Amino acid sequence: MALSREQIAQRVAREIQDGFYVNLGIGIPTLVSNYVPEDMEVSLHSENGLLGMGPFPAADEIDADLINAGKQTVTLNKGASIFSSAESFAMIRGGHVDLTVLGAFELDVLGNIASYMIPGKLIKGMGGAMDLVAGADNIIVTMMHADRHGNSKLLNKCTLPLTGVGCIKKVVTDLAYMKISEGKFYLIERAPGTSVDEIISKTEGELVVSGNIPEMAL
Amino acid sequence: MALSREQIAQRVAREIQDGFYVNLGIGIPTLVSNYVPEDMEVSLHSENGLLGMGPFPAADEIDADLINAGKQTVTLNKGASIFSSAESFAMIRGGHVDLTVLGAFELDVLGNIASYMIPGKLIKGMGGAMDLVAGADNIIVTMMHADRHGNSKLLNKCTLPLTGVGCIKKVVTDLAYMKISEGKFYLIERAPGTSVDEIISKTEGELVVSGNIPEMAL
Amino acid sequence: MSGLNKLVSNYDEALQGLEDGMTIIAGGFGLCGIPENLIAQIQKMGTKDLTIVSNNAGVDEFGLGLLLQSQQVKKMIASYVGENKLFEKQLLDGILEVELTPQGTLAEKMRSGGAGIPAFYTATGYGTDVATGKESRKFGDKDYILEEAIKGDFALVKAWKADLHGNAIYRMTAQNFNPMAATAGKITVMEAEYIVEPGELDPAQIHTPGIYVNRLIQGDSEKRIEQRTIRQDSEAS
Amino acid sequence: MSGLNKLVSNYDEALQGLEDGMTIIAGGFGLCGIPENLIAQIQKMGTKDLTIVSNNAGVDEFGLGLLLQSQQVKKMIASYVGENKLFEKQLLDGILEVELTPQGTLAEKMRSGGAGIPAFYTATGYGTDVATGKESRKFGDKDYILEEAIKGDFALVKAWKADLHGNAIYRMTAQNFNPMAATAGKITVMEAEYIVEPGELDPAQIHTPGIYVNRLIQGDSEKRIEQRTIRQDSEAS
Repeated sequence: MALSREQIAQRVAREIQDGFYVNLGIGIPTLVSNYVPEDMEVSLHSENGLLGMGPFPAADEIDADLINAGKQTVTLNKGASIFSSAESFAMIRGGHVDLTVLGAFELDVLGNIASYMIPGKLIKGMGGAMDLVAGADNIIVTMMHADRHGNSKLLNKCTLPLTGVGCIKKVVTDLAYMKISEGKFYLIERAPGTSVDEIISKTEGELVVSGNIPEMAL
Repeated sequence: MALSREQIAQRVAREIQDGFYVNLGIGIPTLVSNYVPEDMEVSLHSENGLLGMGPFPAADEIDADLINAGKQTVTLNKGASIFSSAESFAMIRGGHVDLTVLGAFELDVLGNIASYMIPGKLIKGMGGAMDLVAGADNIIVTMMHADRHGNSKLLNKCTLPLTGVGCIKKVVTDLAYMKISEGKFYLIERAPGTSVDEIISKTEGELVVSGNIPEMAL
Repeated sequence: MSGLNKLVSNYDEALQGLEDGMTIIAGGFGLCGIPENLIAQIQKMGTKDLTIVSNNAGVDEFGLGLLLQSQQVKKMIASYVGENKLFEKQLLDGILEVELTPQGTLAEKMRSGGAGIPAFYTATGYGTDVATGKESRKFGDKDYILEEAIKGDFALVKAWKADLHGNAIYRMTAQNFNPMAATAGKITVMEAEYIVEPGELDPAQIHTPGIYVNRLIQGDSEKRIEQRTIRQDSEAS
Repeated sequence: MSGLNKLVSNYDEALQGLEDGMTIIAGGFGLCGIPENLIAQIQKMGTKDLTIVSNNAGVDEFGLGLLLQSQQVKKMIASYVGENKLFEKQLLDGILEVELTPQGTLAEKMRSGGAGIPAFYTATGYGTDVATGKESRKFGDKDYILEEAIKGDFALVKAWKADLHGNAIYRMTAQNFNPMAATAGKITVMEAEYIVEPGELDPAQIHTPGIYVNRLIQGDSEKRIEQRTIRQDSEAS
């Protein structure tokens, strides 16, 4: 059975290590913060200039001057710091963020990612996504394995405008956890109850299935 | 009669305007701060990361953490700000400092300046001088017109390693105030009691003397 | 205005010299930390054909969205404009031009503009549409593209506390693009919620030194919230 | 050390992994804001053939001068080394190599190293010996040279107050090169005069966010003064 959005976040959360500085994109990535193991301490980075982002505020704590990159009102954890956008992206571009999680429309076997624009639809802009994929070493992409019609989003070659080139090595979809290297997808884990055959059928790009593929532990 | 160091500083101070941010180099330039007109408010920039530098401290005010670019203990004026070296040179390089005053060994008709190194002598380094001459629009050089032996320091072509190329337009020496443009020195004022002939004889580079050259008002 | 005192007495004076066709760099992220009173003044002035450099374009009826409403903007340089429906319409109608710029590159372009760095290399955007027409180069084994600095005829920023010399502190994440924007204007205008005497702010805690600020004006802020999110009771325990 | 807590218990641990031939970036200007205890620890360790990147080289018997005394430095990248006589001697004897770098360029090279900018253009040094072997290019009508970023195996900085996560505030002009140095080390080690609990420092007033800091240690500072200058009584009125 395909993973829910929460389960995708849960699987991603298992990649977090104690002491990590983590940037979570909008959507499923945001949910990852709910599944950080209780015995670990992590610091959430928000690219508008905030490290140590806390949970949403109580109604009487709301502060218009304290928002995250999704423009949502947030709070500060102890040990938080606030800084300029230039400093924030110095952290990202300089590789200081330990883990970046973001969504995508398409991914291909070369690690190219398309995530910010669908031609013909509204132009919204890339925000910080291009900086994040170019600057981070450790990126996990979360996305649906295929669209509503069953068309794979894990391709030989992205068809949409790219956000970054050759920068993605890990992806968690609703069906699988895969790695990308040397121009191939490698199937590492499958969603509980999802068959390897289904994953193969929904992966357009070359997929390496080696040995017995375990189910994800969630 | 040749100007004293204090008189050179006095003449330079007349170039200051109300509200200027000013960077004063070590030596004669430092003395300029003593001659800022009382009815003007200026802010002194020190390139180690300080704007609004005050006078030297009283003995009981000395603070090892509060120094200027000459490593001297200083104080803060009201409205001072302290920042990193990167920010400090962003101000310099970005042309935000209104007036820069610095010394030189040699100057030439092309506005080239040599001020940091005499080959064969101890290598000290350029400190912030190269950044200052390259970044500032409004620079006044203070220097002796000639060396002890009467050899001109205002040359057709600098002989020492350059600090900057084509960046100097004004110089106050012990004998004259001159401007530099289009490959020539222009004599603007002479030190009180100094003859135009003496200035001509001590200026190696092409010197334009046009009309009656007034004595400096000090 | 005399000496280091940057205070001006009204908004007309604050934006004196702003002309049709000029480039304006504005601080703010979403609606947070935007110079909202200065933007409103531009609408009042009716200045046309502006190029606006700002991370976002406001919302339809607030912030820079006001200047879209009154069709004062010719070109927008931004990283994300998705909150503004008018933007889409004007783009499709050919009234508006847009240059999408990655957020970190935009921040660095502003900083470089203020810091006398004409251009820098960044990996951001390499191999994407952003790289079109730009030089690319390898340093080590990684590919980078050359990005040039941005400077504005005017830079408009919003501070929390500023002293009369223009030394300023931003509040919380209202800092965002403001410190870089402040450095990148030929004329930098700052609106501040509180204006204090020189000496009242800690010199070591200034976000924007006054040297970057040409004009200072007091501005009460409405501070709209774009995404009001609160914790559920169950989570608030 | 667990979670975001960067505190180490002793100086051996603070510099664990420092090896012969490594590059060290150090904060400080003259003797102001130098990581004096970490430097003393390097002398104690006897690590050799170091490349040191620092604005100055200390004085003969303090700061980085200690490492010259014990001949641990192979190469010095600095803007001004005029306070150190031993420096001159070792240079003439061929024991030491020096790469003189303009002060602003040095600061920007460190910042770039930390910020993932591999190279930038600056007018500083164009047409001088500093430009030798470097690309030059015109932007507009001005000439610039290309300068590359610097990164260190270690970066050593000195803070005033730091919390356990490494969020730090520098005191007065002891800030200088420390914020940039802190970003540019593969391993950044911070000595702080005061170490406090997370939450005790104002989040909007942090000079160096803890993300840049790998190890934190308490260090009492002697804080020598290079040029003790005082106001004459006549001026003090």
